[in-house]
Formats: sequence, structure tokens, C-alpha cells
Amino acid sequence: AEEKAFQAQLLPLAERKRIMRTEHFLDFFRSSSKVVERALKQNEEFDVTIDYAKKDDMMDEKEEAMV
Amino acid sequence: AEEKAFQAQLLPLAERKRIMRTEHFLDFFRSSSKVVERALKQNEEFDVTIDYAKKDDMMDEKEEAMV
Amino acid sequence: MSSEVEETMRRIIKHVGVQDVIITNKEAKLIYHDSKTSMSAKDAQKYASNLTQLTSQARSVVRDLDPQNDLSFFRIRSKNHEIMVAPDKDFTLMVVQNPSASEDGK
Amino acid sequence: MSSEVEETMRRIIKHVGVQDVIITNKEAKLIYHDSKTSMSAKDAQKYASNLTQLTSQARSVVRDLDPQNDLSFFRIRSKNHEIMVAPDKDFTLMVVQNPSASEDGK
Repeated sequence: AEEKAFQAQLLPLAERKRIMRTEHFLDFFRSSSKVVERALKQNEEFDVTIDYAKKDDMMDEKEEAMV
Repeated sequence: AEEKAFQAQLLPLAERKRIMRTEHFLDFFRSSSKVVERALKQNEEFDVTIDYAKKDDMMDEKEEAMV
Repeated sequence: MSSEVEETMRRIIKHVGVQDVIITNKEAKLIYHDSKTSMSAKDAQKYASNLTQLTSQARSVVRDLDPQNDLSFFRIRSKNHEIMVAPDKDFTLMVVQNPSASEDGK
Repeated sequence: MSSEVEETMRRIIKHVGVQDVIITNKEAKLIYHDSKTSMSAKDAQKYASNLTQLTSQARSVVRDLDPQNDLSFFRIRSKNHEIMVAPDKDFTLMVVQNPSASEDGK
């Protein structure tokens, strides 16, 4: 029953698909996905919160590589 | 009067200085400042939210430089 | 969904460590949801609601410092995840990544 | 203040675009405050209180997804600033940067 109540709150699939085809959505999506993709790339190259306590050596190597 | 009330809430300078000399504070400071300095360095190299609308060309250059 | 959106989504979900991609409308209702960790639509909706609330709180902090300014992006690092939120007036893109996955993969 | 802390603080405040550095204790009271924009101690305190509140909200979102997990760092980008918050159990370090300053400076 709870599951049913939840399903009822969801936007219908057809409506979601319609929204995602609007120019308004595409404008949003183009800029927001760019920011996210750049941040993902940054994280792959360098983790700012690498656990320095446990991985100090690893970190130092990375830090040097970055400079 | 408001200013006075605010000053009264502040930790006394001597107390602040004492805290900043404790090992407990130094432990915190060493790790948190490392994370912040790495993030600052990241931002200097690459701004994930560069205004693509206005600065698209600049961005593309940067993105290529990053890859 | 346009092929442009599909292609970008595929690229995002393929990034190392990316677990969940969620898009909501301004009522915080799910418009899109993809997951590598089989997060249910229900959990995704709950998560999105929490993040939407956090987004408006972050927005007020930003405006409190400078009323002319506006929130454009925020990321929350925890031991195991990075949550990224790119909010716009009408939609919000949220991505959950496990950044240490890239370490393990090397 | 130890010379180690002084030296790091000098390095941080010298970073391109850094405007404010704030450290608070767990009651969100100012322990340290340095500013290039002559932010008053009062404004710094108000700012720190807002960010401390946001920190605990971010922490609950993180724990809601995974109770074993904990918040370690978050950054908020706005048009004009990036706010960085590194929270610990007893202290929090907050830095406000204007990242576009580095663009202008080139």
C-alpha cells in the first residue's frame, strides 16, 4: 500500500519524457552536465580529501605530480 | 549597545590563543588546512563552473589543456 | 529523451565511481534516475527531497552574504562519497560518486 | 598561535582570490578570523553560524544515505564565490574564495 502511494506521487513516465524533450530542459541539462562532468574529471585526477593519515606517502606522490 | 553585546559573546582572545596551541587543535588544523589548500589549488587550475555561456572559447581552451 | 541527453547520461554514469544520477523538477519530483547500485526509485526520491532542502538552505547562506549572488553548484565530500548538486531555477542534477573507486581501480 | 599555524594561514590567505578564513569551535564561536575584505568579526560570526547550521544539515543528508558514513568537506559555488568548509568533531575551518580572481589576474 505504501508502495502504491509512492507510485501515485511519481510523475507519469510520459510526462517525464515530455519534459526531457523541451528546450527549457535541454538548456538546463547542457550547462549542469558540463559542470558535473568537469567535477568528476577533477576527482578522478586528484582527491582533495585523500586520507592523509593512512595514505600519506601516496598523497605526497600525487601532490608532487600535480604541481 | 548591540556591538557590546556581541563582544561579550566572543571568546576572550587569551582563550582563543590557548585553544590554538593545543595538540587537539593542531591535529584538526593540519588535516583541514591540507584539504582546503588542495581545493584552492584545484580552483586556481580549473574552474568547474566557468560561465560557459559567456566564456565558451576560454573554457574549451582550458578543457583541452586539462586533458 | 533526446539522443543528446542519452549520450551525456551514458558518459556520466560511466565515469569512475559514479553510482547514481538523479534529475528533479523544482517540486523535487524525480524526472530521471539511473543507478549502478540498484537504488530504488523510492530511495532516489527520498534522497532527492533531502538534497533539495539542503540546496535551498545553501542558497540562503549564499544570498545572506551577498543578495546579488546565487548558488550555482555544490559538492559534499564524505568518507565514501562525493555528492554533486547542480541546481537551476526549474531543475536540479544530482550525482553520487565514490571517488576512491578510481584509487582501487588503479 | 604556533608558528606552524601562522605560516599555513599566511599561505592560505595568499592564495589567489581568498577573501576570508574563519575557524570556529563546535559551538560555532569564532576562534580565528582573517579577512582581505575587512569583514567585521560580527559578520564573520554570523556567517560562521549560518555555515555551521548548513554543516549539520549536510551531515544528516550524508548519514541518511549511509549511517556509517560521515561528512568530511563541502564546497559551495556561487556566481562570485566558492565557500569551503572542512568540519571536524570540535572545530571547523571555513574559507571564502573568489575563484574568478585568478582569471582576472592573468
